[in-house]
Parts: sequence; C-alpha cells; structure tokens
Amino acid sequence: MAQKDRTVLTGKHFWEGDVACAEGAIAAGCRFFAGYPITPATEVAERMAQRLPEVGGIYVQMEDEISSMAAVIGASYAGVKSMTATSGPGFSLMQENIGLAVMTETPCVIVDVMRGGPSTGQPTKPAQQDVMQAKWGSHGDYEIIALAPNSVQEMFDLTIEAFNLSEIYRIPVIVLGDEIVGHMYERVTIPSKEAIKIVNRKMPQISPEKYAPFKPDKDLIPPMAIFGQGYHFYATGLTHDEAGRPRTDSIEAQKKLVQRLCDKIRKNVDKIVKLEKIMLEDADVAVVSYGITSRAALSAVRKARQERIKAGLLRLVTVWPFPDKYVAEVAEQVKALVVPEMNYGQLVREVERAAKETPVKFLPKLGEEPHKPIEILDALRRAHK
Amino acid sequence: MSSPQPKPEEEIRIGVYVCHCGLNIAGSVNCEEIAKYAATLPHVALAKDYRYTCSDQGQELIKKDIKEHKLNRVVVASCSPRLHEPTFRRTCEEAGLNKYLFEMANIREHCSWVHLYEKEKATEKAKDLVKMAVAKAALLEPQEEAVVPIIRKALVIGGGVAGIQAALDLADTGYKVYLVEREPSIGGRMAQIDKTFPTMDCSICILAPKMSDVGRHPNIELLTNSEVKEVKGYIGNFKVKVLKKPRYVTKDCSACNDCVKECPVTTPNEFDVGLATRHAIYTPFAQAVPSTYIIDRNICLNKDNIITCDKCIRACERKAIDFDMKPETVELEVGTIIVATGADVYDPASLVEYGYTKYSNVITSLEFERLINAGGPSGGHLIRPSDMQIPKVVAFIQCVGSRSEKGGRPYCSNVCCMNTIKDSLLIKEHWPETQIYVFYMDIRAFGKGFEDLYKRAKKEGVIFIRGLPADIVEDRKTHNLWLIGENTLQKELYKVNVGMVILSVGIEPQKDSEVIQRLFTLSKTSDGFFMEAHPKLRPVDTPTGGVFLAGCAEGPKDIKDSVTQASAAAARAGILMSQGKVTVEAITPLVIAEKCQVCGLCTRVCPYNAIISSKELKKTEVIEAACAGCGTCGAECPYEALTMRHFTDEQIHAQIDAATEMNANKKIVAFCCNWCSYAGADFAGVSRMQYPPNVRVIRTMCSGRVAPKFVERAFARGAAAVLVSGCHIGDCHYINTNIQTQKRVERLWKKMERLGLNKDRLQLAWISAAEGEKFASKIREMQNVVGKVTKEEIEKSKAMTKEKAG
Amino acid sequence: MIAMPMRMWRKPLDTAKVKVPEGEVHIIKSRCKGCGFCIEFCPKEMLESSEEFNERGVHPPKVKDKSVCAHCSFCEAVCPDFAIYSVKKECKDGC
Amino acid sequence: MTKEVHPFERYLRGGMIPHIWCEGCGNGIILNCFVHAIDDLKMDIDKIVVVSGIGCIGRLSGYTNTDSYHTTHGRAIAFATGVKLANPDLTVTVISGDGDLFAIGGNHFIHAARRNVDIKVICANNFNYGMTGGQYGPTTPLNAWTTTTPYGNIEHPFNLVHLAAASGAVYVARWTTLHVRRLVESIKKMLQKEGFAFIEVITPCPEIFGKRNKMATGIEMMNWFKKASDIQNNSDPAKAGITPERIVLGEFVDIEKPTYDYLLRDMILKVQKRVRGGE
Repeated sequence: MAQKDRTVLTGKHFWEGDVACAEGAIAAGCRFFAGYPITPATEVAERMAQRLPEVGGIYVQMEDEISSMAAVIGASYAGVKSMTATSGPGFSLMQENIGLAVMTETPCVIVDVMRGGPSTGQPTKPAQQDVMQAKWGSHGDYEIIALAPNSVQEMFDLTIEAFNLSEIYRIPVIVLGDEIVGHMYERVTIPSKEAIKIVNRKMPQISPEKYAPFKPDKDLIPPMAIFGQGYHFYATGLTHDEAGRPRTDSIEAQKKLVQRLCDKIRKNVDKIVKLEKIMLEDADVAVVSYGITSRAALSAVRKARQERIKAGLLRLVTVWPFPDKYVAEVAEQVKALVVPEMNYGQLVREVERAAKETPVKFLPKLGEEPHKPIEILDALRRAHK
Repeated sequence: MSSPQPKPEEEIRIGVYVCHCGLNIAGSVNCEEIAKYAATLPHVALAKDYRYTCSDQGQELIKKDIKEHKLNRVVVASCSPRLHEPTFRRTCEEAGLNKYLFEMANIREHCSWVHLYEKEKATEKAKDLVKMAVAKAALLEPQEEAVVPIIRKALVIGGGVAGIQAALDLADTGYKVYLVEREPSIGGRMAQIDKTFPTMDCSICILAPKMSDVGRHPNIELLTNSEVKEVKGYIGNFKVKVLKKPRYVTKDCSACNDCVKECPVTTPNEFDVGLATRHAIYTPFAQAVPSTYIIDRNICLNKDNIITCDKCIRACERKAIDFDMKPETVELEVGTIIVATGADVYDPASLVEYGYTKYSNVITSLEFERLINAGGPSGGHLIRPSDMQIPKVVAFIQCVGSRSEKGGRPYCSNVCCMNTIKDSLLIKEHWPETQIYVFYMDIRAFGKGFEDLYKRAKKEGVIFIRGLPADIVEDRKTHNLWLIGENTLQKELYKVNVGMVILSVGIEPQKDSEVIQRLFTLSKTSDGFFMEAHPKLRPVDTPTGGVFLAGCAEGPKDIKDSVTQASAAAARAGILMSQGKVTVEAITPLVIAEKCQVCGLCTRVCPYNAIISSKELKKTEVIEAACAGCGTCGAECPYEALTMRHFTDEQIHAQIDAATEMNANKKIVAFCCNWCSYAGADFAGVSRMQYPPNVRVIRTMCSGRVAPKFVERAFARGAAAVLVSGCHIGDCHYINTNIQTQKRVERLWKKMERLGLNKDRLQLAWISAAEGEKFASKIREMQNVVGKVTKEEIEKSKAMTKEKAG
Repeated sequence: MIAMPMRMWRKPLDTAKVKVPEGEVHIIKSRCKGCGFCIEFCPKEMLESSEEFNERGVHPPKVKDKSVCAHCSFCEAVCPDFAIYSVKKECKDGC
Repeated sequence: MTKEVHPFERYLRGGMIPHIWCEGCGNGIILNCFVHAIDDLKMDIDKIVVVSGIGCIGRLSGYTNTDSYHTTHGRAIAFATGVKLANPDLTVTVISGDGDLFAIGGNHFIHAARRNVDIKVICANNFNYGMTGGQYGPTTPLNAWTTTTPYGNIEHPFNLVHLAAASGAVYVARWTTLHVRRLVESIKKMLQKEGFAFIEVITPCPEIFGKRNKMATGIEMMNWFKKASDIQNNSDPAKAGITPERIVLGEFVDIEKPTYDYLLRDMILKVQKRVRGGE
C-alpha cells in the first residue's frame, strides 16, 4: 500500500503555536531535533519527539542546551536540516555554540519562545526580552537573522522561512516567538506539499581536491560540502582562511573572514527582510511593532482611523537584520512613531537610530500580559496632537 | 589416639630368632651361641637359630611359636630392618600379634658383613645387638596405625620418554596425571636422537605418537615450560606448587610458522645442539608437543612491557600472540609423584687433549645425532663443520667423561658403547666407503641383541682399537685430525689420521638435580643420581613414601630401560592409588597432659607445624596427619611430656643400658637416623667395608630424636664415645630437623668443655645413605679416641647426668 | 630458553641460509623536533643524535649502524612528527 | 637524493605538518597511532569524521586528512553525537584532552556514555591544561605543581577509566604513548566496536607539566611510563590508579550492549511501519 505522507499535514488544524512551529519545521525538511525541556518551548520538543520518527527524523534529548546546540550543528554538517527550541535561560546557554554556528557558517534554526527574565524570571509569562540577545548574545562581531511570528499560522510559515534563509545564507536563523504565540490555539491552514517553497543549501560543484570549504562564491556564500562525501574538509571555530586552516595570528585573515560573515547578510538585507505596511500610505503617525505586540498595535491603528487619526502600522516580520532603511522611510513621512515592546526598551533603540529627528514614543510592558490596544491608541492620540 | 596398653598382669614372653642367612651371618657369627645366650635374657620365652628366617618355613615357625608358646613379643636377629622388618611384621600380624610388638637386631649389615675376620668379636657384638633388641622389645607396646586417604591423582616430573611412559600408563589406568616439563616441549633426549639401538628404529618416529597421545589424553594435563617450586604434605596427600612460565603464545596457535618468517632475531637452537638457528619465536622441533610456539623473551626485542617489534603479532592471523601473559603458580593436589627428570650430557671441553671447541671437526655424539638426522641441520648429511664435506675417515672415542677418575665421572654411562656401534652402522649404511675407527677401553654389549649389533659392525669393517687416544692434533690446512695413543692389545703406539672425530660423551646427573632432591628429600648415590629405596627390592621407590623414580634421573640407562622403569614406577604409584588409603607408621607422639607445661618448645621445633600448644586452652595437641614422626619434639620437651611411640625414652634408654652393660669403656654408642646414616651403615655392610666391632647402633627415625639425655645416659653408663649421625644439612628427610640435632650436640660439647671432658668423645657426623665408607672410617677414627679414654675420664663423665645441658 | 645446559659454541651451519627481515631507516630531517624518542627507544640502539642542525635548530637523529636494523619500525611508530620511518630491505639472492 | 615520503602521508592534511605541538609532546604519537590503526584496518577514510575540542590535542582534527571539525571547548562529544545520529554510516571519533573532555565537557562525556552513542573517544591525558600554560585540571595528580597550584595540587584527580566504565562505556582501555603497539591495536578494536568506546592515552607534556614536576624532557616522562606501567588487562578499573610508582594500563571493559543509534533507528522503523499501516 502506498505510504501515507506525514511530512506535510495539509488541511485545517486547531493547534497551539509550538505545535505549528514543529509542523513547519518538518514541512521545511527538518529531520533532526536536539533539545532540552523548558517552558514555554517544551511543546515544540514534545511534538517533534512524536512526529520526527514518523518521517524518519531524529529526536534526541540532550543533557543541556549547550549540547543541544552543538548536536544541531553536528547534524547540519552531516547534511540534515536541524533545529532546537528553547526559551530565555536555555537561549543564553546556546549562545556559545550559536557563535560557533555563525563562525562555521552552519545552516540551522533556533526557536526561542520568549518568557520573562532576567534569569529564571517568569517561565509562564510572555515577553520580548531576548530581542537584543538574539543579535548580540554571542561574543564577537556577526550578523544573524531573526523572525518574529505573531500568530500560530506564522509559527508554521516563518519556521519554514527560517529554514530556507538558513540554507541560503549558511547561518543560524532564530524564530523569536513568545509564550503567547507558543501556547495560543488558533486555526492553522497547511497548504499542499507542492505549494510550500523549500530551499536547500548550495553544494560544491568541484572535485574534493579543489574544494576549499570557506571560499565564497560571488554571493559571498561558500558552497557547503557535508561529512562522508569525500571532501575531507576541516571546519574550526578558530579564525580560518578559505581552506579552513586556522589563522590565529593573521589580522588579514580575521578581517577578511569577519567582514564576509557580516556582509553576506548586510549586502542581502533587501532579499532577507519581510515587513507588513498597514495603512501607511497617508499616515502621519505610525506604530512600529513586531511579534505578538503587533496584533494589539493593529487593532489600535484601526480604532485610531475610526477617530480620524491618520495612523498606520509598520510590522517587522524580520527583526534581524534590522530594516533601517524601511523604518527611516516611514519616519520621514510621519510626525511621530510609537513603539510598543514587551520589555524595558530594546528594539526601540534601533528604531530611534533609524528615525533620526522623528520623535519616537516608547511603550514598555513588563511581564504578566501583552499591551492592550487602548494603551497603544492613547499613545497614537497623543502623538497625533 | 592412645594405644591400648598391654594388660599389666600379662607376662611378657619374647621369642628370639637368630638367622644364619645361609653363611652371610653364620659365616662370621656363631648363631647357635647367640641363640643360647638370648634364651638367658629376661622375658625371653624361647630363642632359636634358623637358616633362612625370612623363608616361608622360617615365618611359619615364628607363627607357630607365637600361638603355641603364647609369645607376645618377637625379636629377629638377621638383616637390616630396612630390608625385612615389613616381612616379619606381616608374619606377626598373621599370627594375630600387633606388628609393633616386633623388633629386629641387625646382625648382618651391621655385624657379620663388617667384621668378616673377627668371629669372636662379631659374635660378642651380635649378642649385644640381640640384648639391645630384647631390652627394647620388652617395652614395646601395640599401636594402631592412622589411615590416610590417597588422592587418586599423580604428578610426573619430566617429559622425557620415561615421564611420557609413566604418565600414559597411569592415565590409561584411569588416574588423572599432571605431567610437568620445564622445556617448551616434551620429548626429552630421545627426540634428539636419530636411531635407536639395537633395532635401528627411527627414534622420533616411535616417540612422536606417544608424545601426541600425551597431548591428547583426557586424563593428562600437560604443563610445559613449567617447574615444580614447592612440595608440601606426605604420601597420598601432596600439595605441589608449579610455576607455569608464560609462552607468550596462546593455544590458538596453529603452528603455521608465519610469525617465524617475520621475526628479526635469531639464536642457535638448543634442540640441534646449536648446529641450527632458531628465531625468538619458535618451536623447538617439528614434532613438538604442544605444537604451540613460544617466544624467547631473552632475545626478543620486546623488553619489559613495551612492544617495540610487533612483527609476529602482525604475522599471526589467529591473533595467538600475547605479550601480556604472566607467570602463574598452579597448585596441584596429588597422591603420588614420579620423578623422571632425566640426565645431562658430559661436556668434553674440559678434556683438552681431545680439543673439543678447539678443533671444529671434533664433535660430540649428540651433535652427531643431529647431523645424521634427516630432519637435522645438515639434512642427514654427515658433514664436517670445517668445510661441510663428508669425511672419508671418522673416529669414535669412547668413555669420554665416563669411567675416569681424573677427567669426568668414575662410572660407566651405560649407553655409549651401543650408541657408537649404532652410529658406525648408520655411517656405513649411508656412505659404505667411509673408514671408521672406534677407540675404546672395553666394549660393553651386554643387552639383548647388543652382541649381534656389535658383530655386524665388525663385519661391516668398523675397526675397533683398544686404547683411547692420548692426544689429538689438528692439521692446520686440511683440518684433519691426528689421533695418537697406544693400542693396548698389540702393545704398540698408533697415529691415525681422520677427517672427523666423534666423542662418545657420557651421561651425568642434571646440573640442578639438588633442587628436586631437596623438594622431595631424596638421597643421591655417590654418582649423584637419585637413590632408590632398596637396590633390589624397591628399585623404583624412593625413601619418601609416595615418590617414585624413572629414567636417567635414577642412573644412566637406555630407552628400553627407561621405559621399563617408567612402567614399573607407574605400577607402584598405581598400587597406592588403587588402594585409595595408606596407613602411616604409628610413630607419632602422644601428649601426656599432666606433665605438659604448654611451654611451646615442641611447637617451635616441629618442621611440619604438626604440634600446637595453646596457652589459652592450656594444652598441646598433635595433628596426626601432618606429623611425620621425626621425634624432635620429644627430644626438645624439657618435661618429658611427649611419648614418641615406638621410639620412647624408656625403649631407647633400655637399648643404651643394654649396649653399655658390659665393658662400656671400650664401646661407641651410635645414634643413626633411619634414612641416611643407618642406611649408610647398611651400605657399608653390603659393601663389606670392615671397621672395628665395638660400635653399637641405635636406630632413630631422625637424628632430631636424639635427646641430650640419651647421650648423657650413654656417658653416665660409662660409654667411651658417642656418635650422633644423620642426613647432611639440607638433605634432612624431615625438612631441616637435623639443624636441631646440631644445636643440641653443640650444647652438649659446651657442657663437656665446662666439665673438662674431651669433646672428641662425642661426635656428630652427616652420613648419607650412599656413604658407607664415610661411616666405616668414622668408626675407625673414633676407635682412636676410644683407645685414649682413661678410667678417670669415664668416671668424670658420669657427672653429665647430674647437670642439665645448655 | 631450553634449559639443556649444552655448550653451544659453533656458528650454526645454516647461518648463511637463515634470512631475517632487514630494515632501512629514512629520516625526514626538516620535520624533526629532536624529542629523541627514536634514539632512546630503538631496541637495536642503531640511532644517535647527529651533529647537524635542521631549520628548526635541532639535531635530527642519524643512523649509527644501518646493518643492525631489524625493521621493527618502532622509530616510525613512536615518532610524534612523522619524521622517521623504516622500509623493508629487499634482500638480494632471492629470499 | 629523492624526496622522503612518510608512509602515512596520505592520512595527513596537506600543508599542516609539522604540527604545532612541542618537542617531546606525545600528541603526535597519538595522531600517528590513530592513522596507523586506520591504515591497518584499510578503512574508507571518506566515512571517518574526526572531532576535537579545545586544547593542544584539539588541533589534531586539523591534521587528519578526513572530514574534521574543531568545536568549542568541551563540546566535541555533543557535536559528534549530532553527526553520528544524523548519519549512522560515519565512523565518528572524538580525540581531545583531559580538561576538554572531563572538566568543561564532563557532562557530555558521561551522558554520551550512558546513552551508548556509537562514537569513539580518545582522551590525551597530559595531566594539565597545556595550551593555556599549565594550569591544574581534572586529572592533575594530588600534590603536583602547576601554575594554579603553586603550593601543590589539593584536588583529587579523576580516574578516567573508572569514570568511563561506570558511565556505561562498552570499551575502556588505558595506554601510554610509549605503548604504541598496544595503543594501535586498541584503537583498531575500538573502531570496529559498536557503541561508546573510550581510550585514555597518558601522554608526555614535558614543556608545560613535566618541567614543573621533575621531568624536564619527553624522554624522562616516557621513561617514567616505562618504569611505572603495569599492564593488568580485564582488571577492575576502580583499582586502576595512576601514581608516580605505578600506572595501571590495559583493557578494562569490553562488553556488548545495544547502541543508542540502533535503538533509535529500530524505534523509527517501528513507528513508520505503524504509520504506513495508518493509525
């Protein structure tokens, strides 16, 4: 009898976000998950533990998040799309090897379902406190990609997107969810397998003898060989040349490598960045928002319009690389920007930097619950005056 | 266990039988007179003389008398108790008399044979000996013998043809056998020899099947490359420690020889007497059993636990090489032991006149065997080492290292004559043109089919010349050899030129035979070979119960004799094991609780830890099974709290008193241990060595039994001199008890000094069973002392008893 | 090994015939760091420190007596720097 | 004269030799033995992955002409776990130091052993942190001198073979860099074994450790190994101590038990079968 394809569960489902995320990963071709239980990301692991074997994938529960991240990199080098899912404390532990993944240009996905910190903080409460850690968490200069879903559907869609980006740019991609999108139940529509766009990493087209594992093509991205194919290549966390040889004492090598690692993202921001521009055409005040907060922001903007306030919403689906250019455009057009965040002021700094003279109104939110639309509406009213 | 005391009211009735032993005794002793004399002694119910007391009729007579005359003690005056005590003890038992109520007077070995020409004196001495025996007999008590089980397993030491035969016989009988061989393979000398005389069989062809039988036999556990390190216990119950040296090759070895091809180090092969090369990993010879190879770590490049060279490891497909093997000590429990440790070959290099090691074409008969052997280094071609050519003329020289007082050994090595004859025929067979000389003293072709072979050799044209060469000179250019000597038949000098000389080297005891000797407390003959318990009646037994001899360890002999002896030894061991139990002589001590002060002195001197005195329990106990009955504890006990059964203080005192009753001041009282010095005295008798008749021998199991008070009593009774004698230090039959003897005698000497007595009157002598002459000369020597002793001194020495020794 | 104490003084007759593997030591001087393991642990003690310096300023080993090399190749196995190896000598007169 | 080519050249990454290790350091011997074992087994080097952590020996993965990965400090085993699980056809070997594997990486070691993941671990034990200049570590002997134990070490060292055995490794052995023949055989055995296998290799570190502990040269340290080593195969690893007088070497564990990889694949097949059948 024909095998039931369980890779893409096409159809309509009523899922929580963590489950949708896991399904997105499987649909994207992820066949390896290494993780460690942590609220509010545990459900991703649980779903993977159940689902991966069905599609011939590997679920392994490691002894901690450090090893989870290391195993994810190992699996990726063995040629399998891999991911892990965690939350604040675990995300901190992963930073070491996220740095390694960046340095060795490893395609992989890290789902961070944000909760309240610092430290153990409020495991069951939502927050947007890891936004900066996602960018700066590991030591040294590097660029990274982070996506911020605001619905269960997006937990599915953006996880697929995350895998595609990581495969294209050979870089770890972070899905910045939060306790709400993670645990909230919503209807999810899964398209047919064919309708889902999947990208796979670029493989070397030359013979092993000629192959240099970190020699980039014009797009600054080196084709990636995988273990066991006879390329006998060497990857190290040390600063290395194109052949992969350690170059711990050469400033040249350091400059060349770090610059490329950053440029391969910076030079491709337009290709990478996803935004939602809502009612911005004639707006004179705008909300800049991402993740779950953007849903409160949207209803606030609608209500403002009913009050004849020309309000609009710029929603950052991609938070990293930060879309300066687009924020700047909006900033020039409006008299003020409103930035609600479930933290004490993180991404707002980037917005301010991009907005230049345009005043930015920051709406912090710490712990317990997300912003209420009315709070954002008030801010818009005031900004409109 | 306490022995049943004779009922007090029972009157002691001793029967005395004086044996003529044909003329052996009657020839120099008046037996009738002795019998008459005996009849006058206390407790003697009847005394008779008889021609052959050991004959059936003789024994019947004794039995009859026991019944008719209600005899409850029997004394036979005849040969050595070491010979016939068992016989007469049996006689008594058959007549319902406890065998411990029998006593013997040794008037043959110790009297008639050693005083052949002084009949009166001999007769007087014989009377004394009988009197002593009667005196002891009156005090004898019946004893019950303890029964010890015999482990039905045997140990055979030595894997030569004798050991192989003994092991196979025992194994086939159904007993478990441990065969211990120190070489990597069994086979011994016979494996090196090409052909056997007189039948000219291929030696290895007839030996190899036996070797593999051993290897395969379900009842035989073969321990090669192993040595016996320690032996404990006693007849039927030996505990033996065997050191198994590592081979560094496991049983997985298929003997494919791949490793050898890779091994980078070589050395001369012992098996080929150095004529061929072997590697560090090797098998001594093709038919070796076990076939498992072995690594010679002395030359292997891998020292300590570092493997520098792994060539053999890599060559071995079966992964059979293991440099981590360690020596292990195997503990065996066996009931019987057969010593078949073989012999060595005489090294002729010391006979400079023959130029061995100086002239390359002078070889030994063993080297010859390897050269003539088709499997040998020259593929069976008799080539001379100097130029690898086959010699036209060869000479054999006989008795190299044998029958010579100056160079080598005094005895005949037994096999060399026939071996040479065999070898000469082999040469004739392959190269008929070869001219062969044999230089000899006598040709001894005494065995079955030997003479025929000798004749054949002569017919084939082998030239026999009587008279060994006085010198051999090499021709520098041709490396031919000139033999110069006298033909003692023609009384003329000869000067013969030959291409090769074969030295017919003799057989000598293993260089390290002392080790085995000590382990089993064996005796050696003057030749250095192990001594049998009795040359005629117990030729394969040793004095140590449960230990037997086979092969050249006992004396030079050919293959046939070795095999015969091996089968005999196997049979003797088999008898013990089939009986399953053995009675131990009831000569162990009894503790008299009321006298014992639990001082622990006995415990300290016991070599077997067989006596335990516990201060807590306030008592001393004897472990019957462990005790060997040497009696040193009895000698040591200051409180006379130990009764040495069958050798009690009273009995020995009675012997001393009897010996010293008349003109003691002319007599020597000699205490001789059963195993060495008494046997030595017997040997003097057997060899008819004459010595003064004034010695009176008192037999104890060990010189350790001789308590100072015995000596003192002898002196107190006016004895002119006292001899205490035992086994040589280190050879003591009771491990080291004779060291106690030495201490005690030294104490007595000090005391004599204090009392101003002539120390020479007390002598200590170590005399082995083979040293008859030493015993005889000792007595002669002491005779001089006796001559000098004055009345006053005799009187003075009576003081000895007044004061305790030491 | 065999305890038979027989005097063995002759050169074995087959000495000429018996072939043992012989080795030939090759030294890659430039790689040597001069730890001296090969010299210290050669079971044939056929190596010694040379007088010359290599580019890293150490004395590479040199062969004292090449005739004794048994081709055990321990030097090769114990060298941390892949600077020495031995090859089996192809022996002439076909063996 | 012709250019000398070492017989193992093809196993070494081009242009990487000479390596960075000091004169008298034993790491090169471990590398030598490792490629020797691969050569003996005629293994397909395309299927061999060498993973290392941080520290002197961490550089080893760069010297083998295989697929190699040089991870962050202590994470080699975790990375290797990912590789092996993702592609079971690969022979994954971790070669790293005592500090890397048993201090910062200790947790990963015991858990990988517990799971019985089919990876091979060779630990170069040089008794200290060499790369950082000789600080004490989890294997530094009591009373030994290092830059951070200027008054002598007061910490008790790990018995690595005991730890490995207790954690569930199916093969455990200890050798020194002087016991190269046994080490090569041991590595061969390990490479052919299924499950978590561990070999501790005592290696000389004269420059950094030895000089502070009365063994100034590699030869001195190797002679210490020679003098003190005592081979006790199949003995109790708990008793396999390391003291100045006695270094117990040998094979301590060689057992069979289902590997994590096997159980995992087996489970996946079962699940997929059920799925095909349709729940």
